[in-house]
Amino acid sequence: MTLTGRKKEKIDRLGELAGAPEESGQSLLREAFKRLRRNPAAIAGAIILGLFVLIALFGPFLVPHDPVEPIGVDNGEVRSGQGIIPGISGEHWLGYDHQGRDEFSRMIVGARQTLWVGVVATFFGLAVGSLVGGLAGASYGLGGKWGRRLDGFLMRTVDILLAMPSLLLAVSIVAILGRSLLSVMIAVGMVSVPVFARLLRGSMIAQSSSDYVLAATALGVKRNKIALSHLLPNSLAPVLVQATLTLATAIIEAAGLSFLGLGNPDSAAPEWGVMLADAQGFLDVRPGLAIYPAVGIIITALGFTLLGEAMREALDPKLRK
Amino acid sequence: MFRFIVRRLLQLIPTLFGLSLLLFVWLHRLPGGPETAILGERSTPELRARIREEMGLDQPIWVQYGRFMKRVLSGDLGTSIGTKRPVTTEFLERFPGTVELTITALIIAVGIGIPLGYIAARRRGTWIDQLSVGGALLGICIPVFFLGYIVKEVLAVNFGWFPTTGRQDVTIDATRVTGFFVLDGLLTREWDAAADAIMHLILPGIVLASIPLASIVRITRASVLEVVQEDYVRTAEAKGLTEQTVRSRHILRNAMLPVATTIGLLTGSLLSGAVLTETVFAFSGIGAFIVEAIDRRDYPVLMGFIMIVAVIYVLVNLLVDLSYSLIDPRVRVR
Amino acid sequence: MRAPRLRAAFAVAAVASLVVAGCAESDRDDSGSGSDKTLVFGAAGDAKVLDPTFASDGETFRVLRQMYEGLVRSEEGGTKPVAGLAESWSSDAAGLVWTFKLRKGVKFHDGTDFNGEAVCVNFNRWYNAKGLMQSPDVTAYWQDIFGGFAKNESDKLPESLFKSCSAPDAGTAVITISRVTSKFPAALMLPAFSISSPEALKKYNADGLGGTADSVTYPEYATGHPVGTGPFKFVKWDTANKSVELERNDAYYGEKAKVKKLIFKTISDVNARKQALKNGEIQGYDLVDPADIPGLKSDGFNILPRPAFNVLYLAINQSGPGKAATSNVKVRQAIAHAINREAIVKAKYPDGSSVAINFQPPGLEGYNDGVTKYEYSTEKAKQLLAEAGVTNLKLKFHYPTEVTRPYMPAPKDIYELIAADLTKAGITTEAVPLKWNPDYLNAVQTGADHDLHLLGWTGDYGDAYNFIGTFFDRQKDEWGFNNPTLFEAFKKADSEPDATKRTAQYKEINKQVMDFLPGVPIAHGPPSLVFNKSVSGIKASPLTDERFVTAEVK
Amino acid sequence: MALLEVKDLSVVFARKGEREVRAVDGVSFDVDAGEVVGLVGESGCGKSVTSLAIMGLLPKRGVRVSGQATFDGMNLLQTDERTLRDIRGRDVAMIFQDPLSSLNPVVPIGLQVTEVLTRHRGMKGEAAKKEAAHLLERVGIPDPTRRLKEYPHQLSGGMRQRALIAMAVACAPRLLIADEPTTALDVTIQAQILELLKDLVRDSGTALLMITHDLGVVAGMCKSINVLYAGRRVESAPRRVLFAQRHHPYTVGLLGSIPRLDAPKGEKLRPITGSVRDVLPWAEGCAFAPRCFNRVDRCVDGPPELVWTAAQHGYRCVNPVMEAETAK
Repeated sequence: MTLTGRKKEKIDRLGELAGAPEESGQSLLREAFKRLRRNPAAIAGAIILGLFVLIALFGPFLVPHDPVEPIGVDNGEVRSGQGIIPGISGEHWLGYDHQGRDEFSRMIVGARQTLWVGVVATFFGLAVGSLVGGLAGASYGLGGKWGRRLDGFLMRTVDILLAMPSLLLAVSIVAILGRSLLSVMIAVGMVSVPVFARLLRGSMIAQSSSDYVLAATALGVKRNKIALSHLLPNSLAPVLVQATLTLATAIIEAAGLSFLGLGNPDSAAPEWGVMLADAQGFLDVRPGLAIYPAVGIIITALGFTLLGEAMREALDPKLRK
Repeated sequence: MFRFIVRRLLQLIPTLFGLSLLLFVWLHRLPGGPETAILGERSTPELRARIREEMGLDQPIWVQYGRFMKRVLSGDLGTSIGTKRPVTTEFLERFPGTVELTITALIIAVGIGIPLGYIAARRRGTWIDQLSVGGALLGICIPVFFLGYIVKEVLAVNFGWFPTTGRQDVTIDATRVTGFFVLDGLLTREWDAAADAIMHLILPGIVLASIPLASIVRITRASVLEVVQEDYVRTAEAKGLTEQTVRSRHILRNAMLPVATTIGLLTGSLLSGAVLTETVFAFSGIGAFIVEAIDRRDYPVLMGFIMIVAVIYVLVNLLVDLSYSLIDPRVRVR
Repeated sequence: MRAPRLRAAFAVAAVASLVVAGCAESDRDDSGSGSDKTLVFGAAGDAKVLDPTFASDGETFRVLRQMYEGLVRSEEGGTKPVAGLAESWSSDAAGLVWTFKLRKGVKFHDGTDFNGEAVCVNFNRWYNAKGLMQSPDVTAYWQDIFGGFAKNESDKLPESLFKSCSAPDAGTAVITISRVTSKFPAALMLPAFSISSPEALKKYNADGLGGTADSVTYPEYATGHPVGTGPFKFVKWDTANKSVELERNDAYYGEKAKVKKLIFKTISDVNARKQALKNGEIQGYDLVDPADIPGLKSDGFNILPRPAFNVLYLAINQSGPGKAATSNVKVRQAIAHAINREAIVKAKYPDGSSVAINFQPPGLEGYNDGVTKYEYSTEKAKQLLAEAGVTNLKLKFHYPTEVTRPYMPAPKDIYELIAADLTKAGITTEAVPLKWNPDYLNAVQTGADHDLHLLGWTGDYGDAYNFIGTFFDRQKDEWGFNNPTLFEAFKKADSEPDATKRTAQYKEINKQVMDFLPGVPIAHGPPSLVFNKSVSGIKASPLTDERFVTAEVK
Repeated sequence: MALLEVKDLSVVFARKGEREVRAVDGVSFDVDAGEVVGLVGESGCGKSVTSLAIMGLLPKRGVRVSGQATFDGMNLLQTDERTLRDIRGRDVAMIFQDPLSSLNPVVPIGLQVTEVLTRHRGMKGEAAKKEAAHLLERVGIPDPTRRLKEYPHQLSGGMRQRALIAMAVACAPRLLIADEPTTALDVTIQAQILELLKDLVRDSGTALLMITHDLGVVAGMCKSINVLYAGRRVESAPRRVLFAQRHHPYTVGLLGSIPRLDAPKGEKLRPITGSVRDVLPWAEGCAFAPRCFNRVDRCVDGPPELVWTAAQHGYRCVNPVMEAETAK
C-alpha cells in the first residue's frame, strides 16, 4: 500500500469491508440484521428514533397551543426584557418561551422541523457525495488511464473539502446563499459530501475487483451497465450506515449554525437548534428553555448514532467472530 | 525519507494555487464587502464607493487576484482589514492559542479515549462496553456551545475551580516569547504564569475533547478487537508475559495505527469545534477570529487562513504518515 | 485505579490554582492601601487602535477615554458639553472663530506640557492629513464632522469645516471654521478629537501609515505608544490575550484615579461575560442582557442603567418592492397604528425604557411632545389601509441577527412581535433575516430591495442633528424618499448660530418628520453596565463615557 | 507419573443465541518427560483447541472447558491466571503455525526474545541481549546480533519460525507444544525445522507435543501418536505399532493421502472423500461414518468405544481395518 493512500483508509475501509463480496449477499445482510437485533445499543437507538419519528409525524396535530402565537406577550405574562418568563403551569406544560409562546407545543412541532432539516441535509450530502464518489469509483474501477485521472481529480477536490473545517465551510455557504431553511440544509449537507464521496468510491473500488464484476466484464456487459446494476447496489450498505450517522451530526451541526446566528430564520417553524440558540439569552432566567431542546437534540442524535454504530459493527466482517 | 517529505511538500504547491484561486473568487462573491463592514451604521453610498475604489475592489476580479498573488509570492499575506495588523502577525498571535487548545483537547481525548476504547473492546458486549461507547458517543451528541456553558456553570461558577475566559489571568504579568503561554511560562520560569495558562486550558480542552473522543474510542475499540484476534497476541500470551506487557507492547502498539490516522483526519473537525469553543470561552484563538473575519469580509485574513489550514492539514497528515513508520516498521516511506 | 489518579490530578491542579490565586492576592496585599487595587472590566469587543484619530467604535473609545482628553467633554452622566482641557470657550458673533481658554498646568504622560501649541499641532495634523490618512476607513470621525482636508486627494471629499488653528499664548487656542454648524464645538467631545502629545506623535511616527489602501498598517504610535493627558497611562496591549492594561497617572492634574491598574478584557459572548463576572475574573462588564438584570441584582451585583440616548425605529422604504403602497402616507400611518409599541417595550425592554414618539431621545434639544403619536389600534390601521385602497399588502421585512444594539436588545424577538401585529392588521411580511454586519447593513442601506427594516442610532454627542440629521438630511437609499422641504429645513437649522432659535427649528422638524412618517420610532432603551459589589464610584453615561478615574475597588 | 496427563478434556463453544459446538470431546493422553508425542488430525478436528486449552489460552467467555490437564501434578485447567502466566513460557512453551502472523510486526525480533528472558529469567539489558543472540544462534540463525534489531517482515519464513522456536525454548521449558510448526513453510525448510526441533528436544530433554495434520511429520520423531477426529481420539498407539498396523479407517485414510516416495509404482493416492464438515454427532454413531470407506450399519448404532489391544494400541471403531486391508 502506498503511503499517501493510507490516510484515507479510515473512511475507505468501511466501504471495502462491507463491500467485499461474501458468498451470499443475502445471508450477509440477514446475519447482520440478526446481530443487530441482539445489540442493546441498536435496540435503544431504534426505540429513540421510533419515538422521535412518531412525534415528528403526528405531534403537530396534537399540540395544545399554536406554537407561533405570542400568547404570553399578548396577555402580559411574559416580559423577557425584564427577565420574567413564567415556567411550567397546568395550561402550559413546559411554560412559555421568551416570546410568550407555548414551549411544549414548540418542542413537539420542533421535532418535525429538526428531523426535516436532518433528513434533507443528509439526503443532499448523500446525493452529491454519491454522485461524485460513484463517478470517481466507477471511472477508477473501469476507465483505464483517463478514468484514473478523472478519479484523481475528483478525489483531490474532495480532499480539499475534507481539509476545510466543516463549520467554517457551512458558515461561508450560508453567507453566500443568504439565511434560509434551504441554505442551512445545503450548508450542513455540503459538509458530509466528502465523507459520502470517499465512502462510496472506496466501496465501489473494492467491488469492482470482485469476481462477479470480472465475470460480468468477461461476459461483455457494458461498463455503465455494470456500474449501475452491480457496483452501486452492493456499495449501498456502508453508505446507509454513514447516512444514519450523518443524520446525527447534521442535527448537531445545524444547532451550531444557529448558535452562530445562521440558523433557520423562520420562527413560524420552530426547530430545536434555533430554540437552543435563542435560549442562550435566558439561561439564568429560565434554563429550561435551553435544556428542553438540548436534551431533545442530544437524545435524538444519540439515537441515530447508536443505531448507526451498531449497524456499522454488524456489517463489519472483521468484527464478527 | 527526506525525498519523501520534499515530494509531499512539492505536491502542496498546485493544491495551494488552485485552492487560492477558488477561494478568491468564492469570497469576493459574498454579498456586502468590507466597506459596509467598516462603516457600519454610518455608511453612505459616497463613503462606500470611495473605500471600494481605494481598496481596488472595483477592479476586475483577475486584476485583484493578480495583485493578491504578487503579494503572496513576495511573502506578504497583507494586512487585516479589520485590525490593520499584518495577517502573519495576527496568525502568529492567534494560532498558538488554538494549537494549545487543540493539543490539550487531544491529550484529554486520547488519554480518556484509548483506555476507554481498550476496556470496551476487552469487555465486548458487556455493560461496560455499552457504557463506555455510549458515553463517548453522548459527548459528540451534545452541542459544543451548550456543553461549554454547562461545564463552566458547574466547574467554574459553581465550584470555582477554573477560570471561564481567556488564556491567562489578565492580572498576571507574563513575558511572551513564543506566543504559546504554557511554553512561555516554562521557558521564562514564570511558573505561576504557566500554571495559570494550564488552568485556562482545562475547561475548553474538556469541551473540545468531546468531539474527537467518540472517534478515538470507536477506532481504538474496533482496532483492539481486531488485534486481539491476531496470532502474535496469542504468541505473547503463550510466552507468559504479564498482562501489562501484552496490552501495551503487543495489543496497543499495533492498535494505534488506525488511531493515528483518525487523529490526522480529525484536525478539520477539531478546528470547527475550536470556533465554537473559543467563542464560548473568550479564548483568543484562530477560530473565533476567523468567524469575525467572515463577518467583516476580511479577505486577506480569510485567504491567508485557508492557505495555512491547507498547509497544516497536509503537514499533519505528513506527520501521521511519518509516525506510521515509527509505529509500524513495515511501512517504509518512499 | 484510574479514578483516584484523576482525582489526584484535579487536586494538584486545584492546589496550583490556589497557589496562583494566593500569589496574586498577596501581591495586592503587600502594596497595602486600597488605592493599589486592580479593576478588570469585561469589554464586548477588542479595542482596534490606540491613536484616537483613527478610532471610530465604542470599544476603542472606552479605552481611549481613560487615557485621553479633548478640549470639550460631556458632562458626567449627561450629554451636554462641559469643560475638558479647555476651561471655557466662546465664539465671535458669526459663530466662525472659536476661542478656547485652556486648563493650566496640564502635562502629557511623557512629561511634556499641554498648551495652545499642542492643540494646534493636533488639529493641523488632522487637517493636513495626506495619503492613506485621508481614507474614510482611517479618519472616519474627522471626515464625518469636519468633512475634508487641507488638500483633498479625492474629489468626493467635501470642503473642510476646519480652517485654521492658532495659539496666541500658551493658555489659548483659537480655531476658525468655515461655516456655522450646530455640531461645533459639541462634536469635539468625541474621543476621536482627543489631544495627543506632539512630542510623542513625532517620536512614534504617528502619521506613518504603511502599506496600500487595501492593506493599511498603523504606525507605532497607534499600536503601542499612546500619550495623552488622561488619568490613566498606557501599560500594554496584550492582543494575544485580548486585554489592554492601563495604570494610574500619578501626575494627573485633577483628582487621581483610585485604582492602580485598569484592565479591559475582551469577552464577546454575553453569557461568557456574565459567567466571568460571577466567577470573579472581571469586576464589571458592559451591554448587560436585559433579561439578566433581575437575576444579577438578586445575586448582589450593581446594575448601572445608562439614560437612554438612542432610538430604535422601523423604517418604511418608499422606493422598495412595495412602493406602490408605502409611498402612500396612509399606508405608513396604518403601519404605525398597527404596531403595539407599548407591548413591545413592556415585553422586550428593561425598566427605564420608553416608547419613542420622536426620532430622537427625550431630553435632547428639539424634542417635541406635540407630534402626531399614532396610538395602537388594529381597527384604525385596517381602516387606513381600506382608505388607501390597499388590499393583501405583502412587505419585505429585514431584521438583523446576532446583534444586540443598545437600542435593540433582541432584534429577532422585536421583529416577531411587530410581524404578528402587522398580520393582525392584514399586512403580511416576508422575513429577511441577515447577519448584522455587513450583510444586513448593506442590504438596508443600499439598493431598494427592502420595504421594512429595524435600525437605530446611539448619539455620539449631545446634538439633535446627530440623530434626525443623520437620518433625514438628504435623500438616502435607506428611506427612499425625496423631500426637499425637509432637507432644506435641516440645512437651515444646522447653520443657525442662535441656540434657542435652532432648538425651535428642530422641534418643528420633528413634527414635520412625524407627519411625513418615513418610519415608526419604536423605543428608547437604556443599556446597562454591571459591577460587582466591591466596585463603586462609576457613573453611567448616556454616551458610554464612563470614567474609571472615579472607580473604587474595595 | 507422566509430565502431562490430559484426562477427559472437553471444550464446548457456547455463545449466547448460537448452537453449542463441542470442539473437543473427552480427549485423554499422556506426555512423559522428554518424550515426543504426536497429536494428528485434519484441521477442525480439535487438536489446536486441545493445545490452547492446555495452555489456558482459550477465551474466557463463551467457552466451557472440563476435564483435567495435569502438568507436573498441577491441574492447569483449575490454575489461576497468575500462576498460569508464570508457567507459560517458562515450563510449558508453544510454537505456532504461521510464523509471520505469530510474530508481532511492530516489535523487533530481539525484544520479542528478550521479553521472555526478562519475564521468566529476570534478565535485563545487555545480558538479555547476549542471551537472545545466543538463542538465535542456537536455532541456527546466522548473524544473530544484527537480526536482533530487525523486524519480522525482514526475515524469511524459515528464519521467523526459528526465531519463534528460540523464544519458545528460551527458558528451557519441560514441555514444548508445537502446533503445526511446519505447515506454512516450504518443503525444504520443513525438514530443517523438524531437524532443529528434534535436536533441541534431544539436547535439552524437553518433552514435545507435536500437533500436525501430517502423519509424515510425526513419523520420524514421535514416540507415540494420537489421532483425533471430530473432537475425539480415534486411535492411539506407539509410533512403531501404529505404522505397522492402523486399525481406524481415518488413520488409514490420513496416511493414504500422503504422497510417498517409497510407494509402489502406479499406486494412486487415496484421499479421504468428503470434508470435515460431514460429521455425524458422536452421540448417534461414529462421526467418521459419512466419509468412511469401511462403513457398516453398526457404525451408526451408537457412539463407538475406544478399544485397546495388548500393544497399547487403542482404536474407536466397530469395523476396524485389519492387516489385509492395510496392505492393499
